[in-house]
Amino acid sequence: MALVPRRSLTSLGARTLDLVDAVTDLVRVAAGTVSGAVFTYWRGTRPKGEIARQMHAIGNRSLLFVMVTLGFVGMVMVYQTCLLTTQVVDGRGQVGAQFARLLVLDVGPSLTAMMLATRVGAGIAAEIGSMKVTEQIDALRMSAVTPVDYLIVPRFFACVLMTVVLSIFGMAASWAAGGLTGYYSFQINPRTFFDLSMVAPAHVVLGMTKAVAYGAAIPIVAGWCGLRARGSSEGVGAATTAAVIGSSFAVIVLDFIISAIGLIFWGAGL
Amino acid sequence: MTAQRDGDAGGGAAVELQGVTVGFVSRRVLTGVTLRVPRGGRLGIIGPAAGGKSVLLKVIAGLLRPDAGAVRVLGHDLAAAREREVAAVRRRVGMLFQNYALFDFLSVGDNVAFPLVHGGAPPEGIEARVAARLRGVGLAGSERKLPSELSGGMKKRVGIARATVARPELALYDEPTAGLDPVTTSKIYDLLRADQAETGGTCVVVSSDVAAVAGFADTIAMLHDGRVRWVGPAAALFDADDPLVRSFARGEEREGAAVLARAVAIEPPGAGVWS
Amino acid sequence: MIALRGLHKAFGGRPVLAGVDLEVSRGEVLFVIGTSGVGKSVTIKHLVGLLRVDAGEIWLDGARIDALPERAYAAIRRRVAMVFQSSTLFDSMTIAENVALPLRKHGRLRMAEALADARRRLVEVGLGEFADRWPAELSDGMRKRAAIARALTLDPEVVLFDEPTTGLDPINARRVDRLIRALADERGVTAIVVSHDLASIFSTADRIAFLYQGGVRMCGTPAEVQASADPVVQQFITGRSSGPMETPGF
Amino acid sequence: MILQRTLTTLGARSMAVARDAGGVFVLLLEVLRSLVPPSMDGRELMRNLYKMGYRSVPIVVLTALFVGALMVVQLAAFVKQFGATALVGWGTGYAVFREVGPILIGLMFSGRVGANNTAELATMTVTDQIDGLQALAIDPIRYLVVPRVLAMIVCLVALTVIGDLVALIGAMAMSQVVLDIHPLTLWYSLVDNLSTADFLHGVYKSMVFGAAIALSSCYFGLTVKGGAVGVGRAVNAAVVGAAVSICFLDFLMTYLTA
Repeated sequence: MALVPRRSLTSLGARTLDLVDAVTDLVRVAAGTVSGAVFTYWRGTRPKGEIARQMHAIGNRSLLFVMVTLGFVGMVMVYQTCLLTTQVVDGRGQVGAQFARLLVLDVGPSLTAMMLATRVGAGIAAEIGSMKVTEQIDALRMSAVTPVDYLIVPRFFACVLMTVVLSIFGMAASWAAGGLTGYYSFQINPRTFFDLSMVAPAHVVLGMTKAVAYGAAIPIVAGWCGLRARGSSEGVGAATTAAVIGSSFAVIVLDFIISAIGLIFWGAGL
Repeated sequence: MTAQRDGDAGGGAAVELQGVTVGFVSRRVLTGVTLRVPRGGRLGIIGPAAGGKSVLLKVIAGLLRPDAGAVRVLGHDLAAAREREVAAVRRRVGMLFQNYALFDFLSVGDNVAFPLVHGGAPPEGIEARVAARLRGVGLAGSERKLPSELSGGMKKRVGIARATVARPELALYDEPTAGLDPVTTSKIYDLLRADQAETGGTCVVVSSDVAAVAGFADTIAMLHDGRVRWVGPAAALFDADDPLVRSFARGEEREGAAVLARAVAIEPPGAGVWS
Repeated sequence: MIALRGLHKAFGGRPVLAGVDLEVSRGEVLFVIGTSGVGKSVTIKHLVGLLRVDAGEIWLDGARIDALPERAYAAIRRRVAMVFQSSTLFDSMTIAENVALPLRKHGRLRMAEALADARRRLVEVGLGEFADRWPAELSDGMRKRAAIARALTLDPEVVLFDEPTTGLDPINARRVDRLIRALADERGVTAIVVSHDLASIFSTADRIAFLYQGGVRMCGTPAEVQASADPVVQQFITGRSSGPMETPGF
Repeated sequence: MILQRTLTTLGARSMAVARDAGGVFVLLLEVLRSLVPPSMDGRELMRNLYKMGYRSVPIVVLTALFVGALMVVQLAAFVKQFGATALVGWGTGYAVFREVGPILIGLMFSGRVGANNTAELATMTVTDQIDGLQALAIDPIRYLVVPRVLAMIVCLVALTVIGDLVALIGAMAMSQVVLDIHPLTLWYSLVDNLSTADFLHGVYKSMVFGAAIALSSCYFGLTVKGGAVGVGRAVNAAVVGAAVSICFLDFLMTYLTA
């Protein structure tokens, strides 16, 4: 009689425990990564040039992807805005400056990071996850090596740096594509379009803060998902999916939080 | 002579397990396992699939902590030790994983050198030791290859080379011959025997190939349902008093069916955080 | 019934099969044996069109089948079933649903009928009480038997087994052996079994083909193989580590 | 020298991209051909609808809520500066319905469902389950791919509609808090300035995105090579392919329908 509620209670309890366990793990990975990066980085015996290799894997191999997608988004945004502004009053002169502001403040870093969350997040989780299920993580521990230090910390450094760099490239691609769209479809003079007068230093600071935060979040979330992979190859697939969703979601939440903080501190000055 | 090394009070035992119990979420994997392996001994662990053999090996390696019971390995209590102390013990233990667990981003040479590099060995001697070890397993000169270029039997031997390069006092082998043909199987066991003769260390082998492991080990333990069902000299295995053990070893159906009449519950796949 | 003539197959320029000739008659249990990586699985995958020959001929009941288009293989695959090394049960279905799938797709049965039929077939392989479990919940031996039950649903004339006992403990291995033997003896099914498990080879085979260095080194009854004077064959069947045999993995 | 090497790399990479794009196109043709006598495994379709649609609702709702609120945060400084409170609803609605909603929900869907689907199919491929299907004389395209493509299109459209509405709720809540604009003001600004066509534009987009995600994820799942590592690589390629095609198709559709 009391079987059903008890069963659902047990399953609820088990789920809560799982969640608590997962969150504890995330905190542990994040703390391990940050402390490994700040305090003990130079003590480890990591293979030489590991950070450079990760920077290549994360940066160079995402460059084309980021520039293409951001370029298309730039085209679409400028196209839409021009359509709108020409409908009401002719505000085409303002479009470029507004676009630059939005690009620096939000769209550049956030969209770049969304793209990196899919590509880099998936890559890191797949790599670490497949190491987990093939017991390579245990093999590391057998040699008294800490997996977080050995695997996540170099990716952390590389990803923070590369997210900032790729954001800048992405912004440039987006801006250029937007300018071309404006010129060919709406006859906006490039000199009018490429106008930085509405970009304040505060915008740059805020945008770059976002890039750094995203760059830090992606490897931590993805590495955490990879280390939690269980079972066989399907476990790796699940970890990869979780990493893509988790790091994309982390990007959106961080964007919201940092934007809100910016709004509170700078207010209408933004 | 070797028994008192490193404050070893275990009376010459390399591994001593006392009432070890391990449970995952809702399922007991090991229940009250008590085992003792003397230094220089060769223990073979057999038993039906998912009977807890690999988990037991990971407990001995200090990769898993038991929920209850005492684990003394090379004189250290691993169940109570802090992670740093366990890591120090692990440096004296070598392990071959079931699917080799070679680092696929490192070359064969770097894989074998890994325990030396991270075990604080002087860098100048490493290259020579790796070359010597690879020669020992019959893979001389393949330092620069990547694991993905090797066949299963070769990967196994690289795994053995990596597990034994630091001359561990305790070597753990998880299914060293699974899926290999009979000739390759006996070549692998020849290799393990030669290694042990050279280092005088202790060996623990988990295998489902009962006949082959019985030919290698001096003592056999059978795990069934997470408990030690039988321990004895390898020679006595096929005539054990316990009918279940005997028929399992011989592959007879009648009593052995009891071993199988038990489904193994594993967590449902894909239960991730976000799904 | 089945004939392979001069089968050649290379992967990435590396020849694996270099002229395999093999004949199998109806109702026979033929074991294809040899070291790991010698091309045993490759050989049988050709029979159901999962791999295509580089050169050579494959005949099934007097019809040549190696050059058929992909669509035409559907008819052959209903007559020739295959049990893979990893049991290839679909993770997203229960055991009974797995077995019911081919019945539903080809037998045009309704779900309920197909499931009932599937349960009956699972009882035959001793898995009656596990019909509603997920594949991940079963042991390797059980999965293997469920995969065999699924392969048998379309009542094939030929069943190909790829290492059916590898990774199984002795009891499960002998169970699978008996199942194969029973198929041949009671239903007249032809079985081609790839294996290097000595115990099952000699307890189950009618005939044994020993594959070595891309060709069939020897083919004969278990007694003939055991009596063979060929040192390579002798080394393999005794499992000695020293001898003339070249093991590519070692 | 460097130029030559760059050109070679670029050439090789464009060849790979062209091959994958061609593969996806061939898969599309095969799917269409499989629809000619319209037969489909109903159970597989229902299973996928449940798994892809129903189970994605929480993450889509969360994302949309944040995105709606974020749109307002972005606009806030601007609105305060010019006092253009009447335009918040219009600006948010226009952006969410036509662009941000379909794109972001599409990307999320690709991350959760597309990636999961690639992983599932890739696992089936590397564990020989696809060979197993063929050995049972069952056509993998008809049995596995067709129901998935259909399910993904239906699910993404439904999720985009849900997401649009939730994003508006997020925007309303945020503008009440930050800008002190009453939700109804926002609502009127929206219905006065936007037409059904704006809403439908996003729905059409999500339909196309759904097909693109489905084809990309099935293609990379079925063509995987090389064990567990290969599965990871396939998932990676599938989400990247889906993201690029979403941005590209978005551009095309915006441009063509203008």
